[in-house]
Amino acid sequence: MVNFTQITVKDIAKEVKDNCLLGIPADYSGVPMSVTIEIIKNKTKGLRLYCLPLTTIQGDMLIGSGCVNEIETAAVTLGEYGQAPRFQDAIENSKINIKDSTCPALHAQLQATEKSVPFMPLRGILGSDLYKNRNDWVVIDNPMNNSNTNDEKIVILPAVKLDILIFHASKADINGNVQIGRRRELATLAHASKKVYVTVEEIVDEDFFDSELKAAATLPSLYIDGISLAKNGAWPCGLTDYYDIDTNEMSKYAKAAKYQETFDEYMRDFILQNNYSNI
Amino acid sequence: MVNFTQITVKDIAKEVKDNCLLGIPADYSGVPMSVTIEIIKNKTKGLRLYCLPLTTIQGDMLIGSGCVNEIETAAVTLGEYGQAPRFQDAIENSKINIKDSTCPALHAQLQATEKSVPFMPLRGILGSDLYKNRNDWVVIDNPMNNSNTNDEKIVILPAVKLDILIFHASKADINGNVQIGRRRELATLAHASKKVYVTVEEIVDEDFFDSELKAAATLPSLYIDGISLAKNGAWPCGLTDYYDIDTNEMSKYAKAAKYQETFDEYMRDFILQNNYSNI
Amino acid sequence: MTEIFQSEIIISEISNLLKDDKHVAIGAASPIPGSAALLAQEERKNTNLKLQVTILHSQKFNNFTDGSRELFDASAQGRIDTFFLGGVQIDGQANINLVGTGRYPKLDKRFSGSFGSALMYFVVPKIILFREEHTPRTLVKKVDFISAPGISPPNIYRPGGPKYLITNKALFSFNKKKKNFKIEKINPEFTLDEVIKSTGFEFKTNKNLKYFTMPSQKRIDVLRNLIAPKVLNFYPQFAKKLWFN
Amino acid sequence: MTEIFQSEIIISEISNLLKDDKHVAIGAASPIPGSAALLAQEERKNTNLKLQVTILHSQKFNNFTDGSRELFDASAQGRIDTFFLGGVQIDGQANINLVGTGRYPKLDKRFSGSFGSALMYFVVPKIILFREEHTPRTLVKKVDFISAPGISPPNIYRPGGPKYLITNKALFSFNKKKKNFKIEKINPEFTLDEVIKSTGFEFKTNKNLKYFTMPSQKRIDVLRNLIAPKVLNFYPQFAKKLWFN
Repeated sequence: MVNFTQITVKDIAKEVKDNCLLGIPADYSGVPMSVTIEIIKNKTKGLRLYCLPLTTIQGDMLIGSGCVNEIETAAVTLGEYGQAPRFQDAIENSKINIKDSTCPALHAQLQATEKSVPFMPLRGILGSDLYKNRNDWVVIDNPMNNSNTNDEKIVILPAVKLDILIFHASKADINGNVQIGRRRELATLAHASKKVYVTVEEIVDEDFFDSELKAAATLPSLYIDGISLAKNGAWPCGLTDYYDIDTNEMSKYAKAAKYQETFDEYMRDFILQNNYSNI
Repeated sequence: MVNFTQITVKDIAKEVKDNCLLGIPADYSGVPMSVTIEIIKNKTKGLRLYCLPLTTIQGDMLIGSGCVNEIETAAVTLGEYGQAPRFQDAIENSKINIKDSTCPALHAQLQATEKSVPFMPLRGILGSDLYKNRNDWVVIDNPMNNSNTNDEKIVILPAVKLDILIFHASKADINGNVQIGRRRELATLAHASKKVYVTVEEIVDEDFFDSELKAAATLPSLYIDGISLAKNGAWPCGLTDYYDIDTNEMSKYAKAAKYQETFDEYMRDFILQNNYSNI
Repeated sequence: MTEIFQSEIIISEISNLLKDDKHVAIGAASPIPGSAALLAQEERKNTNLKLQVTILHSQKFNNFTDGSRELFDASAQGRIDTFFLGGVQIDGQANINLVGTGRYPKLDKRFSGSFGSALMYFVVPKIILFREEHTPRTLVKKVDFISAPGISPPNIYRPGGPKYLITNKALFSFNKKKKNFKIEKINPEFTLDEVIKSTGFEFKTNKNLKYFTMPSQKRIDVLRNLIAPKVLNFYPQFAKKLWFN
Repeated sequence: MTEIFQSEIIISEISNLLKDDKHVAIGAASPIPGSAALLAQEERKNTNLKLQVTILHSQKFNNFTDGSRELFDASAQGRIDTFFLGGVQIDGQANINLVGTGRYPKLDKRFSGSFGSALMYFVVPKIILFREEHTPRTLVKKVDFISAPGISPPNIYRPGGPKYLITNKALFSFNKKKKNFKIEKINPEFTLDEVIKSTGFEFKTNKNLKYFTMPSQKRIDVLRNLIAPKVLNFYPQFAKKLWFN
């Protein structure tokens, strides 16, 4: 029926090797929760998370489950459900390393890789303690004469290439193209990743490139290494046009994650009664 | 009927002031030919054309009509219809200045403005005579340690902000959002322009943001200063999903443009019997 | 007259600060600023000066189509007039701390992180600092960690910066040259002395000190009937607690 | 056997050069390379090694969705295996000139311009230089203007570069270390001496010099029946002249 080899959520989780640099989409970009559970079940270790630009429950769960060694992010939060407790605990007790960043820097570092240039300049940042704690960021004198700011100092950020990106999306077509809509940060993430895996709600019997409108909303298959069907694959996070965030489950998680013991208990249940099909 | 003030093609042409830096879309991005004719009728002078990344009949006509002082481009060509004769003549006889460039540099200079950074790095270019003739391009030592190339030299390009961008598109909605489909270079152009005017084939009675799919193909009204209806506004160039390039007219132009006299004659007719409505 | 909630008064005050704006953007976790912006938009609907409101966490009120970097790009281009930033701590030089308290990186109490503040604070002309809690714990002499600095030397590109700070007790303006806050309005439930005692930094007082303006019944009606249902869509927890419980 | 056109033989030869590729991209004004890539794609349709072909000037064969910069970004990312470049002049060190002849900037004869060559030539692993006209005017000792250099010093990032040069008279390979071309195949209508005389630069000859391979009848059928109609869509002038007149 489809012109590509469909894989499973478990197959995708197996591609997430210990110590790899894993791309993490924001809560609005399609959080691959079904794969996250499998990664946790695999007891994957030493992950380095690169968030574009933040993470919510996905990052907090991975951290609480001991899968994470380092995180580069502009924020970890449960949004309306409060702070991210396992993240807080991990930082306050030095269990993981953190590269504190700011949203546009996380974008720019991937855009550098997208263009295969070694660095990107970015304004702002100077005077922030973020800069003091990043030895991979460099300040230079603006070498251009086109600035109105005399003797301008500007930060340059290194290109970052991800080992692997996983995200959840609404639809794939029969040729393995994926609909991302306005979530164009997923294109930047994919362009900057060595491997890209996607879970989708459905695979539809058409080619998105047959319509100019649909083509415009598509991440082409040429950037994608594998696709798995995963109904409710973002749950308890939401997915545009499919389902809203599950407020009950999020409240339940936020409460449980306050302590490691109650988190562990929650995770045991969560893994057992998970809501995803097509694993 | 619409929630924005519709203007005319003549109104748009009046916004193109003598000596301004004008953004020129490629032949596949929606060439605003109806406005181009009005610019020529206005005898606008001293234009500096910034092509992303090339121009065909639009640039050649403007040059042949004496409207242009300088052009920054990766190419001027009539494609399958041969070289661009008025451009060739202008260069061979030093009638205009040229900043010879290469496609990715023209993109990167606008992306710098899009991010409000003073410059963008770009690989390649070194060893090319393009570099020798650009005193706005600078070579630096790569300040990052993340490159596998020892003592790497890299070119940095200045941010370029356009005074005005004009392009032709298929549809605007009632709130002045414009459908650009996959032609995302138009978004980069718009983000990097002080003023943006668009001609469209039709204005449709809907809001593109009511559909996630249509939203993904949209340039939002917040970047747009004025919209005019112009049926066949790209003619004799083509417009995706609307009409193909007019091969007869292009052949006729290519032949006429060989000499200034025959070009002038052609232009007199072209202006008189122009095929655009809603001027 | 119906009872007016504290949050509604602050929404109303913030709304007044947006009066000359063309485009206000609302970032993560900002239900009160979001409500204020939508209120201002609604009240200007039939005037010549329309207000564009972009709420990042909403589908409907987000007119960006270039992915999540567009907010930062558009702001850097100068297309956003007002943006809101909060802070675990805010100090007298308008430095903000979104990262945590204690000694970085092993903090006593870690918070979410700096979000886009380290660029937005530099490029958006009118940054409104908003923190409901007004205590010596939140408004401090010196922040423990600078997520984004309140002021910058002249060799740093900085068209933007702090203009106001609003809390549940007072509204301050920030003077870039003098590098200090001045109190402009006070919540009538507090005295100036109480505000001074709950503020960890020194600020300039104001001879013309005004009280927070009570929103008119008309404004409250607009807020509750037209704005609240919109807010429910993208800040459900907040809206339910304030208006729909 | 039906008459086989010169252009079809070159299409067939180019098609053979693409055999291990996964993704071939075709830029502006390249009908012969475009036809060759579509031919290779068709012939591999039922194998495990599918060929992706991106033709920029086509709607249907363009799978990019990030605007016209995506070709350059994807190439710089190493995702394009083969790209084609032409040249008003090509010299013995594989420097190419797309700008014009004479002394820049006031040239004797101006051509279109350098297009994306100044990046593509550096980053795409297999660049095939293609110029039908094989005369001392096109293949020169030294180009008048270097749009993109054939070789670069070690401190320049350069994973890509010239691999082949094909004309209507011969196929050459390029040796990056020795910085020279070697002839690999010759059009049977010409002698090696004739090729030497029509080439403005010195090249290495080849003991195993082969002739251009005549395409099989099957390949010609595929080309004329399946590929030609596709090409008509995006290179109408070329396709009409060759196949539909």
